[in-house]
Amino acid sequence: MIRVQAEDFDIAKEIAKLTDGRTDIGALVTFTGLVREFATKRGQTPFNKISSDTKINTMTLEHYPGMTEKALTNIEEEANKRWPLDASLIVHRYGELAPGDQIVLVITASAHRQAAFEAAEFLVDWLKTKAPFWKLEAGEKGAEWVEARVDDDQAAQRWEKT
Amino acid sequence: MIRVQAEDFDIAKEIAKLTDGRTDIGALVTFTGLVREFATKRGQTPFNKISSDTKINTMTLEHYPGMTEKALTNIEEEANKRWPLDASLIVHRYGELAPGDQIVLVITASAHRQAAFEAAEFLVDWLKTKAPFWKLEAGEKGAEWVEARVDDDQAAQRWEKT
Amino acid sequence: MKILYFAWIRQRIGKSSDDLALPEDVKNVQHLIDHLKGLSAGYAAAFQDLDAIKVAVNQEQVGFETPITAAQEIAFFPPVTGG
Amino acid sequence: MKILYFAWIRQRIGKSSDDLALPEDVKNVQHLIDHLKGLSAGYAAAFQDLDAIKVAVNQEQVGFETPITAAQEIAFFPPVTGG
Repeated sequence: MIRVQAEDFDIAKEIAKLTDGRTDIGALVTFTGLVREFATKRGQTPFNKISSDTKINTMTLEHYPGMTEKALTNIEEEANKRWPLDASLIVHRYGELAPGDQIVLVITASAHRQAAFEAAEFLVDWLKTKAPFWKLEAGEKGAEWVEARVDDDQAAQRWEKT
Repeated sequence: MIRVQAEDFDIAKEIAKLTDGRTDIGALVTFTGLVREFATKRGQTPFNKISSDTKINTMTLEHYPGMTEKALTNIEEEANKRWPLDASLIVHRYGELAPGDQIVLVITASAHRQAAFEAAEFLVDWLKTKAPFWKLEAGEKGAEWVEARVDDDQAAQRWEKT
Repeated sequence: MKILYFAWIRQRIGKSSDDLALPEDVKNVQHLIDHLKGLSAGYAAAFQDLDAIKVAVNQEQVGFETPITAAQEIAFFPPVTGG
Repeated sequence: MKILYFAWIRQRIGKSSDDLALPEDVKNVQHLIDHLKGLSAGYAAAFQDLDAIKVAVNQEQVGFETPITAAQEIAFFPPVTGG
Protein backbone atom coordinates (compact mmCIF):
# COMPACT_ATOMS: atom_id res chain seq x y z
CA MET A 1 0.00 0.00 0.00
CA ILE A 2 1.26 3.50 -0.74
CA ARG A 3 0.07 6.95 0.30
CA VAL A 4 1.19 10.49 -0.51
CA GLN A 5 -0.15 13.05 1.92
CA ALA A 6 0.47 16.41 3.60
CA GLU A 7 -0.73 15.10 6.99
CA ASP A 8 1.49 13.47 9.60
CA PHE A 9 1.28 9.70 10.16
CA ASP A 10 1.05 7.53 13.27
CA ILE A 11 3.37 4.50 13.14
CA ALA A 12 1.39 2.49 15.69
CA LYS A 13 -1.88 2.93 13.77
CA GLU A 14 -0.23 2.01 10.47
CA ILE A 15 1.30 -1.14 12.00
CA ALA A 16 -2.04 -2.09 13.57
CA LYS A 17 -3.84 -1.73 10.20
CA LEU A 18 -1.22 -3.87 8.43
CA THR A 19 -1.02 -6.64 11.01
CA ASP A 20 -4.57 -6.74 12.40
CA GLY A 21 -5.66 -10.37 12.87
CA ARG A 22 -2.53 -11.76 11.16
CA THR A 23 -0.56 -14.54 12.84
CA ASP A 24 1.81 -15.43 9.98
CA ILE A 25 4.12 -12.44 10.44
CA GLY A 26 7.33 -13.20 12.30
CA ALA A 27 9.25 -9.99 11.64
CA LEU A 28 8.15 -6.41 11.11
CA VAL A 29 10.58 -3.64 10.19
CA THR A 30 9.80 0.07 10.04
CA PHE A 31 11.87 2.95 8.73
CA THR A 32 10.99 6.55 9.55
CA GLY A 33 12.79 9.46 7.92
CA LEU A 34 12.76 12.68 9.93
CA VAL A 35 13.66 16.32 9.25
CA ARG A 36 17.01 17.09 10.85
CA GLU A 37 17.82 20.40 12.50
CA PHE A 38 20.95 20.95 10.41
CA ALA A 39 20.92 21.19 6.63
CA THR A 40 21.82 18.31 4.32
CA LYS A 41 25.45 18.38 3.14
CA ARG A 42 25.93 20.05 -0.25
CA GLY A 43 28.66 20.25 -2.86
CA GLN A 44 31.51 22.70 -2.19
CA THR A 45 30.50 25.59 -4.43
CA PRO A 46 30.90 29.25 -3.44
CA PHE A 47 27.30 29.91 -4.51
CA ASN A 48 25.72 27.75 -1.82
CA LYS A 49 23.85 29.76 0.78
CA ILE A 50 23.34 26.75 3.02
CA SER A 51 25.97 24.34 4.37
CA SER A 52 25.77 21.38 6.73
CA ASP A 53 26.30 23.64 9.78
CA THR A 54 23.26 25.77 8.85
CA LYS A 55 20.25 25.39 11.14
CA ILE A 56 17.11 25.05 9.10
CA ASN A 57 13.70 26.43 10.01
CA THR A 58 11.62 24.63 7.42
CA MET A 59 11.97 21.85 4.90
CA THR A 60 9.46 21.99 2.05
CA LEU A 61 8.78 18.88 -0.01
CA GLU A 62 7.61 19.43 -3.58
CA HIS A 63 6.42 16.43 -5.59
CA TYR A 64 4.91 15.46 -8.93
CA PRO A 65 1.29 14.42 -8.25
CA GLY A 66 0.33 11.46 -10.39
CA MET A 67 3.86 10.33 -11.14
CA THR A 68 4.68 10.08 -7.42
CA GLU A 69 1.91 7.56 -6.82
CA LYS A 70 2.95 5.55 -9.90
CA ALA A 71 6.62 5.53 -8.87
CA LEU A 72 5.86 4.42 -5.30
CA THR A 73 3.48 1.72 -6.54
CA ASN A 74 6.16 0.40 -8.92
CA ILE A 75 8.78 0.38 -6.16
CA GLU A 76 6.47 -1.47 -3.77
CA GLU A 77 5.57 -4.02 -6.49
CA GLU A 78 9.24 -4.62 -7.18
CA ALA A 79 9.91 -5.28 -3.47
CA ASN A 80 7.03 -7.76 -3.35
CA LYS A 81 8.45 -9.57 -6.39
CA ARG A 82 11.88 -9.88 -4.79
CA TRP A 83 10.96 -10.81 -1.20
CA PRO A 84 8.16 -12.92 0.32
CA LEU A 85 6.39 -10.08 2.14
CA ASP A 86 3.17 -10.51 4.11
CA ALA A 87 2.55 -6.76 4.06
CA SER A 88 4.22 -3.52 3.05
CA LEU A 89 3.49 0.18 3.26
CA ILE A 90 5.04 3.41 2.00
CA VAL A 91 3.72 6.76 3.28
CA HIS A 92 5.47 9.91 2.01
CA ARG A 93 4.55 13.44 3.05
CA TYR A 94 4.78 16.66 1.04
CA GLY A 95 4.49 20.35 1.95
CA GLU A 96 6.21 22.41 4.63
CA LEU A 97 7.78 20.52 7.54
CA ALA A 98 9.86 21.54 10.56
CA PRO A 99 12.91 19.91 12.24
CA GLY A 100 11.85 16.74 14.07
CA ASP A 101 8.85 16.19 11.75
CA GLN A 102 8.30 12.84 10.08
CA ILE A 103 8.86 12.74 6.28
CA VAL A 104 8.48 9.14 5.21
CA LEU A 105 7.41 5.79 6.65
CA VAL A 106 8.26 2.38 5.24
CA ILE A 107 6.92 -0.83 6.81
CA THR A 108 7.68 -4.39 5.75
CA ALA A 109 6.39 -7.60 7.31
CA SER A 110 7.50 -11.14 6.56
CA ALA A 111 7.69 -14.57 8.13
CA HIS A 112 11.47 -14.09 8.48
CA ARG A 113 13.56 -11.12 9.47
CA GLN A 114 16.08 -11.11 6.61
CA ALA A 115 13.34 -10.53 4.03
CA ALA A 116 11.77 -7.78 6.13
CA PHE A 117 15.09 -5.95 6.67
CA GLU A 118 16.27 -6.27 3.06
CA ALA A 119 12.94 -5.19 1.58
CA ALA A 120 12.78 -2.14 3.90
CA GLU A 121 16.30 -1.05 2.89
CA PHE A 122 15.45 -1.62 -0.77
CA LEU A 123 12.26 0.46 -0.52
CA VAL A 124 14.05 3.36 1.14
CA ASP A 125 17.01 3.25 -1.29
CA TRP A 126 14.76 3.17 -4.33
CA LEU A 127 12.28 5.80 -3.24
CA LYS A 128 15.19 8.14 -2.48
CA THR A 129 16.38 7.86 -6.10
CA LYS A 130 13.22 7.05 -8.09
CA ALA A 131 10.25 8.88 -6.49
CA PRO A 132 9.74 12.47 -7.72
CA PHE A 133 10.21 14.49 -4.52
CA TRP A 134 12.44 17.54 -4.07
CA LYS A 135 13.49 19.08 -0.76
CA LEU A 136 13.85 22.82 -0.24
CA GLU A 137 15.65 23.74 2.98
CA ALA A 138 15.22 27.23 4.43
CA GLY A 139 17.44 28.71 7.12
CA GLU A 140 18.54 32.18 8.21
CA LYS A 141 20.49 32.83 5.01
CA GLY A 142 17.63 31.87 2.70
CA ALA A 143 16.19 28.83 0.98
CA GLU A 144 18.05 26.30 -1.16
CA TRP A 145 17.23 23.02 -2.89
CA VAL A 146 18.88 19.90 -1.49
CA GLU A 147 21.29 18.29 -3.97
CA ALA A 148 21.02 14.61 -4.89
CA ARG A 149 23.66 12.51 -3.11
CA VAL A 150 26.13 10.24 -4.84
CA ASP A 151 25.92 7.77 -1.96
CA ASP A 152 22.13 7.55 -2.39
CA ASP A 153 22.73 6.57 -6.03
CA GLN A 154 25.27 3.98 -4.91
CA ALA A 155 22.89 2.60 -2.28
CA ALA A 156 20.17 2.25 -4.94
CA GLN A 157 22.52 0.65 -7.46
CA ARG A 158 23.34 -2.30 -5.20
CA TRP A 159 19.77 -3.51 -5.86
CA GLU A 160 20.02 -3.28 -9.67
CA LYS A 161 19.90 -6.73 -11.23
CA THR A 162 22.91 -7.54 -13.35
CA MET B 1 18.29 1.29 26.99
CA ILE B 2 17.23 -2.30 27.59
CA ARG B 3 14.21 -3.87 29.31
CA VAL B 4 13.16 -7.43 30.06
CA GLN B 5 9.49 -7.73 30.91
CA ALA B 6 6.43 -9.99 30.84
CA GLU B 7 4.16 -7.11 29.72
CA ASP B 8 3.48 -6.19 26.11
CA PHE B 9 5.06 -3.03 24.66
CA ASP B 10 3.70 -0.13 22.59
CA ILE B 11 6.00 0.83 19.70
CA ALA B 12 4.62 4.36 19.35
CA LYS B 13 5.18 5.12 23.04
CA GLU B 14 8.70 3.69 22.93
CA ILE B 15 9.56 5.78 19.85
CA ALA B 16 8.08 8.90 21.45
CA LYS B 17 10.17 8.38 24.61
CA LEU B 18 13.38 7.92 22.58
CA THR B 19 12.88 10.84 20.20
CA ASP B 20 11.02 13.37 22.37
CA GLY B 21 12.41 16.85 21.71
CA ARG B 22 15.24 15.56 19.49
CA THR B 23 15.87 17.18 16.11
CA ASP B 24 19.19 15.50 15.24
CA ILE B 25 17.69 12.14 14.24
CA GLY B 26 17.32 11.62 10.48
CA ALA B 27 16.52 7.91 10.43
CA LEU B 28 14.71 5.63 12.84
CA VAL B 29 14.47 1.87 12.34
CA THR B 30 12.36 -0.54 14.38
CA PHE B 31 12.30 -4.32 14.38
CA THR B 32 9.45 -6.23 16.00
CA GLY B 33 9.58 -10.00 16.41
CA LEU B 34 6.17 -11.71 16.62
CA VAL B 35 4.91 -15.17 17.54
CA ARG B 36 3.95 -17.03 14.37
CA GLU B 37 1.00 -19.37 14.16
CA PHE B 38 3.08 -22.26 12.82
CA ALA B 39 5.97 -23.81 14.73
CA THR B 40 9.61 -23.00 14.09
CA LYS B 41 11.36 -25.46 11.76
CA ARG B 42 13.26 -28.20 13.57
CA GLY B 43 15.85 -30.82 12.72
CA GLN B 44 14.60 -34.00 10.99
CA THR B 45 14.55 -36.42 13.92
CA PRO B 46 11.83 -39.02 14.47
CA PHE B 47 11.54 -37.89 18.12
CA ASN B 48 10.21 -34.44 17.31
CA LYS B 49 6.58 -33.98 18.27
CA ILE B 50 6.34 -30.62 16.52
CA SER B 51 7.19 -29.77 12.92
CA SER B 52 6.87 -26.60 10.88
CA ASP B 53 3.31 -27.48 9.84
CA THR B 54 2.18 -27.73 13.48
CA LYS B 55 -0.12 -24.97 14.66
CA ILE B 56 1.00 -23.70 18.03
CA ASN B 57 -1.27 -22.53 20.82
CA THR B 58 1.33 -20.94 23.06
CA MET B 59 4.98 -19.97 22.98
CA THR B 60 6.61 -19.72 26.38
CA LEU B 61 9.84 -17.75 26.78
CA GLU B 62 12.12 -18.81 29.61
CA HIS B 63 15.13 -16.62 30.45
CA TYR B 64 17.99 -16.29 32.91
CA PRO B 65 17.22 -13.25 35.10
CA GLY B 66 20.35 -11.27 35.81
CA MET B 67 22.38 -12.67 32.95
CA THR B 68 19.73 -11.57 30.42
CA GLU B 69 20.01 -7.93 31.42
CA LYS B 70 23.83 -8.11 31.34
CA ALA B 71 23.85 -9.75 27.90
CA LEU B 72 21.42 -7.21 26.40
CA THR B 73 23.38 -4.31 27.92
CA ASN B 74 26.61 -5.66 26.42
CA ILE B 75 24.99 -6.09 22.99
CA GLU B 76 23.59 -2.56 23.05
CA GLU B 77 26.96 -1.12 24.14
CA GLU B 78 28.67 -2.96 21.29
CA ALA B 79 26.21 -1.48 18.76
CA ASN B 80 26.83 2.01 20.12
CA LYS B 81 30.59 1.49 19.76
CA ARG B 82 30.23 0.40 16.14
CA TRP B 83 27.65 2.91 14.84
CA PRO B 84 26.98 6.60 15.61
CA LEU B 85 23.56 6.10 17.19
CA ASP B 86 21.49 8.92 18.67
CA ALA B 87 19.33 6.44 20.55
CA SER B 88 18.73 2.71 20.87
CA LEU B 89 16.35 0.41 22.70
CA ILE B 90 15.92 -3.33 23.22
CA VAL B 91 12.73 -4.66 24.89
CA HIS B 92 12.42 -8.45 25.23
CA ARG B 93 9.43 -10.22 26.76
CA TYR B 94 9.31 -13.49 28.70
CA GLY B 95 6.49 -15.79 29.83
CA GLU B 96 3.58 -17.30 27.93
CA LEU B 97 2.64 -15.70 24.60
CA ALA B 98 0.11 -16.52 21.85
CA PRO B 99 0.35 -16.37 18.03
CA GLY B 100 0.40 -12.74 16.87
CA ASP B 101 1.90 -11.51 20.18
CA GLN B 102 4.97 -9.28 20.18
CA ILE B 103 8.19 -10.89 21.49
CA VAL B 104 10.96 -8.38 21.01
CA LEU B 105 11.40 -4.76 19.98
CA VAL B 106 14.61 -3.17 18.73
CA ILE B 107 14.81 0.55 17.89
CA THR B 108 17.81 2.41 16.49
CA ALA B 109 18.03 6.10 15.63
CA SER B 110 20.84 7.88 13.83
CA ALA B 111 21.53 10.92 11.68
CA HIS B 112 21.82 8.59 8.67
CA ARG B 113 19.84 5.57 7.58
CA GLN B 114 22.70 3.14 6.93
CA ALA B 115 23.85 3.29 10.55
CA ALA B 116 20.28 2.84 11.81
CA PHE B 117 19.59 -0.17 9.55
CA GLU B 118 22.92 -1.89 10.19
CA ALA B 119 22.77 -1.39 13.96
CA ALA B 120 19.19 -2.75 14.10
CA GLU B 121 20.18 -5.88 12.15
CA PHE B 122 23.24 -6.31 14.37
CA LEU B 123 21.19 -6.01 17.57
CA VAL B 124 18.65 -8.59 16.39
CA ASP B 125 21.32 -11.02 15.14
CA TRP B 126 23.33 -10.81 18.34
CA LEU B 127 20.43 -11.03 20.76
CA LYS B 128 19.19 -14.12 18.93
CA THR B 129 22.51 -15.88 19.59
CA LYS B 130 23.85 -14.25 22.79
CA ALA B 131 20.90 -13.41 25.06
CA PRO B 132 19.78 -16.27 27.37
CA PHE B 133 16.19 -16.88 26.20
CA TRP B 134 14.64 -20.24 25.32
CA LYS B 135 11.39 -20.77 23.45
CA LEU B 136 8.97 -23.59 24.26
CA GLU B 137 6.30 -24.11 21.61
CA ALA B 138 3.10 -25.97 22.55
CA GLY B 139 0.62 -27.36 20.01
CA GLU B 140 -1.92 -30.15 19.88
CA LYS B 141 0.72 -32.89 20.08
CA GLY B 142 2.46 -31.42 23.12
CA ALA B 143 5.20 -28.96 23.97
CA GLU B 144 8.74 -28.87 22.59
CA TRP B 145 11.76 -26.56 22.85
CA VAL B 146 12.74 -24.65 19.76
CA GLU B 147 16.14 -25.66 18.40
CA ALA B 148 18.88 -23.12 17.76
CA ARG B 149 19.20 -22.34 14.04
CA VAL B 150 22.39 -22.60 12.02
CA ASP B 151 21.39 -19.56 9.94
CA ASP B 152 21.00 -17.49 13.12
CA ASP B 153 24.59 -18.41 14.00
CA GLN B 154 25.71 -17.47 10.50
CA ALA B 155 23.81 -14.16 10.66
CA ALA B 156 25.53 -13.36 13.96
CA GLN B 157 28.96 -14.36 12.69
CA ARG B 158 28.97 -11.77 9.90
CA TRP B 159 29.35 -9.14 12.63
CA GLU B 160 32.35 -10.82 14.32
CA LYS B 161 35.47 -8.74 13.94
CA THR B 162 38.32 -10.55 12.23
CA MET C 1 1.74 19.67 -25.42
CA LYS C 2 1.57 19.86 -21.61
CA ILE C 3 4.99 20.49 -20.07
CA LEU C 4 5.63 20.54 -16.32
CA TYR C 5 8.55 22.03 -14.38
CA PHE C 6 9.61 21.22 -10.83
CA ALA C 7 11.92 22.58 -8.10
CA TRP C 8 14.60 25.04 -9.30
CA ILE C 9 13.68 24.47 -12.94
CA ARG C 10 10.20 25.76 -12.13
CA GLN C 11 11.70 28.70 -10.25
CA ARG C 12 14.07 29.68 -13.07
CA ILE C 13 11.34 29.49 -15.71
CA GLY C 14 8.95 31.30 -13.39
CA LYS C 15 5.97 28.96 -13.82
CA SER C 16 5.04 25.36 -13.11
CA SER C 17 3.69 24.38 -16.52
CA ASP C 18 3.25 25.29 -20.19
CA ASP C 19 0.74 24.23 -22.80
CA LEU C 20 2.63 24.67 -26.06
CA ALA C 21 2.00 24.01 -29.73
CA LEU C 22 5.33 22.65 -30.87
CA PRO C 23 6.97 22.97 -34.34
CA GLU C 24 6.89 19.75 -36.38
CA ASP C 25 10.66 19.25 -36.16
CA VAL C 26 10.48 18.86 -32.36
CA LYS C 27 10.38 15.07 -32.29
CA ASN C 28 12.23 14.07 -29.14
CA VAL C 29 13.13 15.37 -25.66
CA GLN C 30 16.45 16.87 -26.78
CA HIS C 31 14.67 18.80 -29.58
CA LEU C 32 12.14 20.08 -27.04
CA ILE C 33 14.89 21.30 -24.71
CA ASP C 34 16.58 23.13 -27.61
CA HIS C 35 13.23 24.69 -28.52
CA LEU C 36 12.49 25.79 -24.93
CA LYS C 37 15.96 27.34 -24.48
CA GLY C 38 15.13 29.75 -27.29
CA LEU C 39 11.95 31.04 -25.63
CA SER C 40 13.51 33.32 -23.00
CA ALA C 41 16.52 33.91 -20.74
CA GLY C 42 14.66 32.10 -17.93
CA TYR C 43 14.26 28.94 -20.01
CA ALA C 44 17.89 29.20 -21.14
CA ALA C 45 19.03 29.42 -17.48
CA ALA C 46 16.81 26.51 -16.49
CA PHE C 47 18.27 24.23 -19.16
CA GLN C 48 21.88 25.43 -18.91
CA ASP C 49 23.29 22.32 -17.20
CA LEU C 50 21.66 19.28 -18.80
CA ASP C 51 23.58 16.89 -16.51
CA ALA C 52 21.39 18.19 -13.67
CA ILE C 53 18.09 17.64 -15.48
CA LYS C 54 15.84 14.58 -15.61
CA VAL C 55 12.81 14.14 -17.81
CA ALA C 56 9.63 12.07 -17.57
CA VAL C 57 7.39 11.40 -20.56
CA ASN C 58 3.85 10.40 -19.57
CA GLN C 59 5.12 10.14 -15.96
CA GLU C 60 7.91 7.64 -16.75
CA GLN C 61 11.57 8.70 -16.46
CA VAL C 62 13.27 8.38 -19.84
CA GLY C 63 16.39 9.51 -21.75
CA PHE C 64 16.70 12.68 -23.87
CA GLU C 65 16.57 10.68 -27.12
CA THR C 66 13.01 9.52 -26.35
CA PRO C 67 10.39 10.46 -29.00
CA ILE C 68 7.65 12.81 -27.79
CA THR C 69 5.36 12.94 -30.80
CA ALA C 70 2.76 10.77 -29.01
CA ALA C 71 3.33 12.23 -25.52
CA GLN C 72 0.52 13.66 -23.40
CA GLU C 73 2.66 15.09 -20.61
CA ILE C 74 6.37 15.90 -20.34
CA ALA C 75 8.02 16.92 -17.07
CA PHE C 76 11.46 18.35 -16.37
CA PHE C 77 12.97 18.15 -12.89
CA PRO C 78 16.29 17.93 -11.01
CA PRO C 79 17.52 14.58 -9.62
CA VAL C 80 15.06 13.58 -6.90
CA THR C 81 15.86 14.13 -3.19
CA GLY C 82 12.91 12.68 -1.26
CA GLY C 83 12.87 9.97 1.37
CA MET D 1 28.19 -23.68 44.82
CA LYS D 2 24.99 -22.35 43.24
CA ILE D 3 24.18 -24.16 40.00
CA LEU D 4 21.28 -23.18 37.69
CA TYR D 5 19.54 -25.21 34.96
CA PHE D 6 17.39 -23.88 32.11
CA ALA D 7 14.96 -25.20 29.46
CA TRP D 8 15.17 -28.95 28.79
CA ILE D 9 18.22 -29.34 31.04
CA ARG D 10 16.07 -28.07 33.92
CA GLN D 11 13.26 -30.44 32.88
CA ARG D 12 15.49 -33.54 32.70
CA ILE D 13 17.11 -32.82 36.07
CA GLY D 14 13.71 -31.98 37.55
CA LYS D 15 14.67 -28.73 39.27
CA SER D 16 15.90 -25.30 38.36
CA SER D 17 18.87 -25.04 40.74
CA ASP D 18 21.20 -26.81 43.15
CA ASP D 19 23.33 -25.57 46.02
CA LEU D 20 26.13 -28.14 46.24
CA ALA D 21 29.28 -28.62 48.27
CA LEU D 22 31.71 -29.90 45.65
CA PRO D 23 34.66 -32.30 46.13
CA GLU D 24 38.09 -30.58 45.98
CA ASP D 25 39.04 -32.21 42.69
CA VAL D 26 36.14 -30.46 40.85
CA LYS D 27 38.18 -27.54 39.56
CA ASN D 28 36.62 -26.64 36.18
CA VAL D 29 33.32 -26.87 34.28
CA GLN D 30 34.13 -30.26 32.72
CA HIS D 31 34.90 -31.72 36.16
CA LEU D 32 31.59 -30.33 37.43
CA ILE D 33 29.66 -31.94 34.56
CA ASP D 34 31.35 -35.30 35.26
CA HIS D 35 30.46 -34.95 38.93
CA LEU D 36 26.81 -34.04 38.22
CA LYS D 37 26.37 -36.96 35.79
CA GLY D 38 27.10 -39.34 38.69
CA LEU D 39 24.34 -37.92 40.90
CA SER D 40 21.31 -39.55 39.22
CA ALA D 41 19.85 -40.85 35.95
CA GLY D 42 18.19 -37.43 35.43
CA TYR D 43 21.52 -35.60 35.60
CA ALA D 44 23.10 -38.23 33.33
CA ALA D 45 20.32 -37.70 30.76
CA ALA D 46 20.63 -33.91 31.01
CA PHE D 47 24.36 -33.98 30.27
CA GLN D 48 24.30 -36.79 27.70
CA ASP D 49 24.97 -34.63 24.62
CA LEU D 50 27.57 -32.04 25.58
CA ASP D 51 27.49 -30.49 22.09
CA ALA D 52 24.00 -29.22 22.96
CA ILE D 53 25.02 -27.61 26.25
CA LYS D 54 26.32 -24.13 27.00
CA VAL D 55 27.65 -22.91 30.32
CA ALA D 56 27.89 -19.51 32.01
CA VAL D 57 30.16 -18.87 35.00
CA ASN D 58 29.12 -15.78 36.98
CA GLN D 59 26.66 -14.96 34.14
CA GLU D 60 29.31 -14.95 31.39
CA GLN D 61 29.29 -17.66 28.70
CA VAL D 62 32.57 -19.61 28.84
CA GLY D 63 34.17 -22.87 27.67
CA PHE D 64 34.18 -26.18 29.57
CA GLU D 65 37.86 -25.81 30.51
CA THR D 66 37.08 -22.67 32.58
CA PRO D 67 38.11 -22.90 36.29
CA ILE D 68 35.22 -22.68 38.76
CA THR D 69 37.03 -22.61 42.07
CA ALA D 70 36.22 -18.88 42.52
CA ALA D 71 32.76 -19.04 40.91
CA GLN D 72 29.61 -17.78 42.68
CA GLU D 73 27.07 -19.01 40.12
CA ILE D 74 27.24 -21.58 37.34
CA ALA D 75 24.44 -22.06 34.80
CA PHE D 76 23.84 -24.82 32.24
CA PHE D 77 21.51 -24.21 29.28
CA PRO D 78 20.87 -25.19 25.64
CA PRO D 79 21.87 -22.86 22.79
CA VAL D 80 19.71 -19.74 23.10
CA THR D 81 16.61 -19.26 20.92
CA GLY D 82 15.22 -15.83 21.85
CA GLY D 83 14.59 -12.84 19.64
